[in-house]
Amino acid sequence: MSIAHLYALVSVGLISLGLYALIVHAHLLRKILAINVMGSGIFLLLVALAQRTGTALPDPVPHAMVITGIVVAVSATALALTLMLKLSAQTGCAELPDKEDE
Amino acid sequence: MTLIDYLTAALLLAGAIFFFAGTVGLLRFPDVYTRLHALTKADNVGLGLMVVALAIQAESWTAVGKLLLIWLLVMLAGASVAHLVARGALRRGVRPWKQ
Amino acid sequence: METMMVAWMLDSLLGLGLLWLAWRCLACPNLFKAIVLFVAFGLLMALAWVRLEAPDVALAEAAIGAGLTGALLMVALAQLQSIETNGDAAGATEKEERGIRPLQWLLLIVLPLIATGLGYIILSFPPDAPGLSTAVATHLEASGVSNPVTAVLLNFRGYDTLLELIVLLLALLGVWSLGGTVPQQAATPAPLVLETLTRLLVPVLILTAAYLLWVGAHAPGGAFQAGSVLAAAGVLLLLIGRHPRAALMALPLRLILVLGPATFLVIAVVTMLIEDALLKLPPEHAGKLILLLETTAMLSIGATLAALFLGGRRHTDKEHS
Amino acid sequence: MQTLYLTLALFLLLTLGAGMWRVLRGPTAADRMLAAQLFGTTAVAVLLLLSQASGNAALRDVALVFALLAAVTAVAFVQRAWPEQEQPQETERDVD
Repeated sequence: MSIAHLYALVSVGLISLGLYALIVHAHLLRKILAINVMGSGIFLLLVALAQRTGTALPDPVPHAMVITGIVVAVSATALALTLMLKLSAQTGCAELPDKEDE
Repeated sequence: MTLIDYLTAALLLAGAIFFFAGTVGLLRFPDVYTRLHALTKADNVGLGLMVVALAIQAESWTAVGKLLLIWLLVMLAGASVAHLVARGALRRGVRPWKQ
Repeated sequence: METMMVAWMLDSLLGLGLLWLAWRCLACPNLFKAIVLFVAFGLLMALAWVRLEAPDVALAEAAIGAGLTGALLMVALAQLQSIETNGDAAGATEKEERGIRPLQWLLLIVLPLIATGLGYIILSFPPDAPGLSTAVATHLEASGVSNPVTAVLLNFRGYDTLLELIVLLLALLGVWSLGGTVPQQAATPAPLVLETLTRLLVPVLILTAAYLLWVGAHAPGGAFQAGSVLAAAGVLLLLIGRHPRAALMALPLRLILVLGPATFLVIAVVTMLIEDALLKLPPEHAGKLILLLETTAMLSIGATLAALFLGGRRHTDKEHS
Repeated sequence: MQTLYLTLALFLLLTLGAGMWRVLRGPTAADRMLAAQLFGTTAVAVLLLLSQASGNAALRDVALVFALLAAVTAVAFVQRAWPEQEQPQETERDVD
């Protein structure tokens, strides 16, 4: 075990938590948060694995990918929030219809 | 450890105590206003002591300047937010706690 | 040795804290609380990047996580609640959870299996894998900058950044094409303290953005971090009710929005013609070209993120006003 | 000295965890926001300590960005997301 492995395992936990919440919760804002947690988990995995270079300097390529990823994630979140608001303005409800309930 | 190091350690510990006190206050005080009071101690004094401690270890004057700038900015933000939250809470009729 | 142990405890605590925050954020019934927990989660993420020796990523996370994400989510929640009070349906409150459904049982069985598998795979990775770090290090000399992450972003894999800028633009077009979602509640006039705070902070934010852009050549920093800091300045101004004049929202804003991608495209085409490869910057001019690309990208990123925060085109829409 | 820096960073992280209780309990939205504000300050202190421990001066820039943006979320809350009547929010079912 090294620090890289520790954080990589944490990232697996984050991805699982995010995936579970994404599927289980009906409220769209919660789903958006879940996707963000999942995304953070994936970024953490990339950066953690980038540390295993054996030298003092970690691999810069995953770092660059994660930086673009963070900015893309926030803009995707903004788009998702707008979609959610549009939906709830039209249907009065920020949840997807749940078939099981009907 | 040199004398400077001991001084740094003492100041850092004092700063940590203020952070601890701030957290205890945040947890134990009875209402928003008193919690604000506890919070700003950590902002101003806790971080301030730590900044001073690290500044005497800093490698250059620009580093000292940056540390002081960070402290000033945190104080500015902390003071403004404390004022805004207290004002908002009063306007919304949150009663200050009385014995 | 003691240092190692304390470092291990620090990392373990950070990892556990991240997992716990993510769990509470996704499981607690109150949405406002979930958002505050998510902001705290972002803070801890930034600390995790620092522990993983990724200060560039930590800067980006600090700028986005502390500034934009929280503000975006807060405002969205407030708008949801205003929809709820205007309409009759429950927009902002979650329905009560109804027991554990079959799907959840299935997930609770399958997900741990997947997680265990993933964990096993990760632990079986070789402890050392140089990846592309040696390739980057050997070509760093010719890239025009000495920060490897900036070299990757703007030179070696410049096409990533080009496409990323276009994705940002597409997200904004998506938001705009949805139009205004809810009538913006008239912003309460900002208290004097807030005005003063903004007046003090905005110039410092702009200076910091310029500083981050400049140090990006040799130290952590660069266009993305600087752009996010600029966007935070814009968000602050929007929050205290300083909307840009309609005249500025039309053509000038659009020009700034496309400035970054357009510069990138022009340089891509020119390098294609001269060097026969997309975005292969000639080493003798690479430093200057990267500075040009970063400056324009910073302006576009800042403007796009602030415009995303502003949301639909209520302020320019003639037919709705 | 390095051990001291890291130990203090660990200690601050622990106080941060304790402060989380206030976010969970509320009772009002303002209380939660205050706790988040304290987290920001604590994170700045942790970053400065880590910067000193690792000798990486660039981490001070991260702390600087945190300090600058500490107010943005709180301002968004005060200006937009604070409900007009502050009802003590939901009774806490998930105290843990």
